[in-house]
Amino acid sequence: MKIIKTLALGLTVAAVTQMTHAADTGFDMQTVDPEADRIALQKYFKSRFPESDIADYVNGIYAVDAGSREQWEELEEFPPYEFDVEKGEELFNTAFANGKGYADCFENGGVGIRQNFPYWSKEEGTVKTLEQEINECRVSNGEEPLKWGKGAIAQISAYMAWTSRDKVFDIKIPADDERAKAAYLEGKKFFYAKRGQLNLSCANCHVQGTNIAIRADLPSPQLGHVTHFPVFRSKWGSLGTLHRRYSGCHKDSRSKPLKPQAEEFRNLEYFQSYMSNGLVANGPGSRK
Amino acid sequence: MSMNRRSVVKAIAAGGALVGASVLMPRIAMAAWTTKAFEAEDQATAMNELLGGAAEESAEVTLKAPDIAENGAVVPVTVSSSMAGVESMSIFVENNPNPLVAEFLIPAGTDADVSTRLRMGKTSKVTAVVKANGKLYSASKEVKVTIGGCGG
Amino acid sequence: MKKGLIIAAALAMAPTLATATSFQEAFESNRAMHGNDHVFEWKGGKYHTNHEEEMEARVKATKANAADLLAKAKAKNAEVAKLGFEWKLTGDILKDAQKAIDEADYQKALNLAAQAKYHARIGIQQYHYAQKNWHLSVPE
Amino acid sequence: MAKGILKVKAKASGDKTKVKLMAKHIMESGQRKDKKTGELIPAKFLQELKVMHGGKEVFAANLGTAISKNPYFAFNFAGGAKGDELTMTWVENSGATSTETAKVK
Repeated sequence: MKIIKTLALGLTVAAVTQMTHAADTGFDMQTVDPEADRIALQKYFKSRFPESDIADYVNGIYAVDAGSREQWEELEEFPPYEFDVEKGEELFNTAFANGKGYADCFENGGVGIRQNFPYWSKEEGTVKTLEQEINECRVSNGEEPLKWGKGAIAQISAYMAWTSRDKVFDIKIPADDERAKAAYLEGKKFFYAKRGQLNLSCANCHVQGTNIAIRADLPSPQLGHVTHFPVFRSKWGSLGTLHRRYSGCHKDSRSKPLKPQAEEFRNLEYFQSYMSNGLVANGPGSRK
Repeated sequence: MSMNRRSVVKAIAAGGALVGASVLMPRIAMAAWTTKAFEAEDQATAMNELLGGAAEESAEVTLKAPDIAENGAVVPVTVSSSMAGVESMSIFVENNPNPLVAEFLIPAGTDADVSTRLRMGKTSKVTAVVKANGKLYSASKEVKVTIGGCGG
Repeated sequence: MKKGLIIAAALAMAPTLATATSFQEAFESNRAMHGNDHVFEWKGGKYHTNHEEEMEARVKATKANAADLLAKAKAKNAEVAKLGFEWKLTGDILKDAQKAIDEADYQKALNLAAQAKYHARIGIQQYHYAQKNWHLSVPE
Repeated sequence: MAKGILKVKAKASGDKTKVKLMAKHIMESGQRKDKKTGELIPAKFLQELKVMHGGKEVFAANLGTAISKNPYFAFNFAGGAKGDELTMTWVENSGATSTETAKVK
């Protein structure tokens, strides 16, 4: 415990010396610059893992760890999520009781649009995620909302991601609405804030801790984090949404997880997705 | 490799509860599932029950498996052999409760090259046994199964 | 003489240990090394290594006292939950404390309530620390 | 035909057909306990699988409970052409069985 503390202290001190360099990426509404953040993150990973191609970060940890990549490639020979994509397609195309369907709720009939989520809704003054809109589509057509973490919502989301493969993420932060930038900043802050009994931030494991074993797990890089969701995790033995993973990660730091689709999580998704701009959507994915 | 009594009884009991003969038919047509081998709790017994003996190590048997399994629930494994006349290929995980994982029957014309995914409860030696021209050859590899830190 | 040496050593190791001279650091390192109920010296004064909640639990083990500390712990946890920094195990510890009260094991209830209250207090500290310092972990 | 549990990717290339198949099946090992009741969940797993092409057996497997959930197999056999039909028969330890078909691509 003591050692951990001392280490943490050392890191903090080290971080202070970095602050002058890092300050230009912005920590408040006056200075925050999402595009500078995105470029800085890519540079960070390029210098940490010079061998890895930036475009390959859509494959998470497998972009930087050859040993696990080989097993993952074996899994991808016949990915475990295929049944779910099939089921998702069927659900997506099943009409509601009122005769309408998911295709009526989304742009382009819901096909090939995953890379545009989440987005800032000026009307509602909040970040909207794909899963959120899937459920809103149901409710506005008189259907019960689905549970957020797994099952049908993950399958529908997986099918929609499948139809969007190789489309480039292009998350926008509208300049004419300060609240959008504020949401981004909140997400960034969430990512870097230490919390829980283990006193860990997302960044501790997924920026500084990338590819450094936590017992037997290798944390994935933050760059490209959201591109491949929903994900079939061997650990779960099933498909799960991004917010299910957020809850799990949150628990791992011994925090009480927030509810899926909580504003904090949506802001976090907004920040993380912006960081993945320029990378392609490649969901659903399979992970350990 | 005849069907032993217990599995016949089981098949009849199960088949009877369903559609009877039509369910039973393909079962008999297939190579028997050897209960004694699959239920054996040590590898030597399992191997003996399934293949009637022990295997000798051979460089002509290739077992591809990870050094460290990402997840013990899904360990990708490929068994292949350059030998001619391969009749079957079997996989054993020594430290599993029942070491015999699977037996693949290789008819003439099919490559002696099969991939699958298996479960490992803990770190163990994994052994592939190839039966060719009535003889048994093997290759083994230790696969580590570790406990992850990210349970959520 | 001895003191001088320690200071020299601390200076030599600066800046890593520079902040270790605060009371908080002195407290934490003594707590980590010796556990609770240890007395240490800091800038001429004598201090013990107990958390404030542990002191709060040192009252007569009665139902009223246990219920009182549990109520305080719950209030503190509600406060940290509102900030979004509640810890994972605190809710269960609070439940266990209530169970101990129901089973008339008031000392156990006091100890559990104290632990939960401590978790909540540190969670709140974490929140305030994060507000001020989150940007320190942003890499260059 | 009732929807099967097998998903098959069979591709003819050169003088061979490459087959990858996956079965949607829990492969319950019989060694897991129900989290709520604490009782063992009875084993339920695929025991046998056979693949036929043009009346000839091209692959057969006898399986135990250590095959992963959603069992996966990949193999190659000589011959086969685009449009050919593969016939797969599986048997569960419960005695349940079914035959499904898939086309070579």
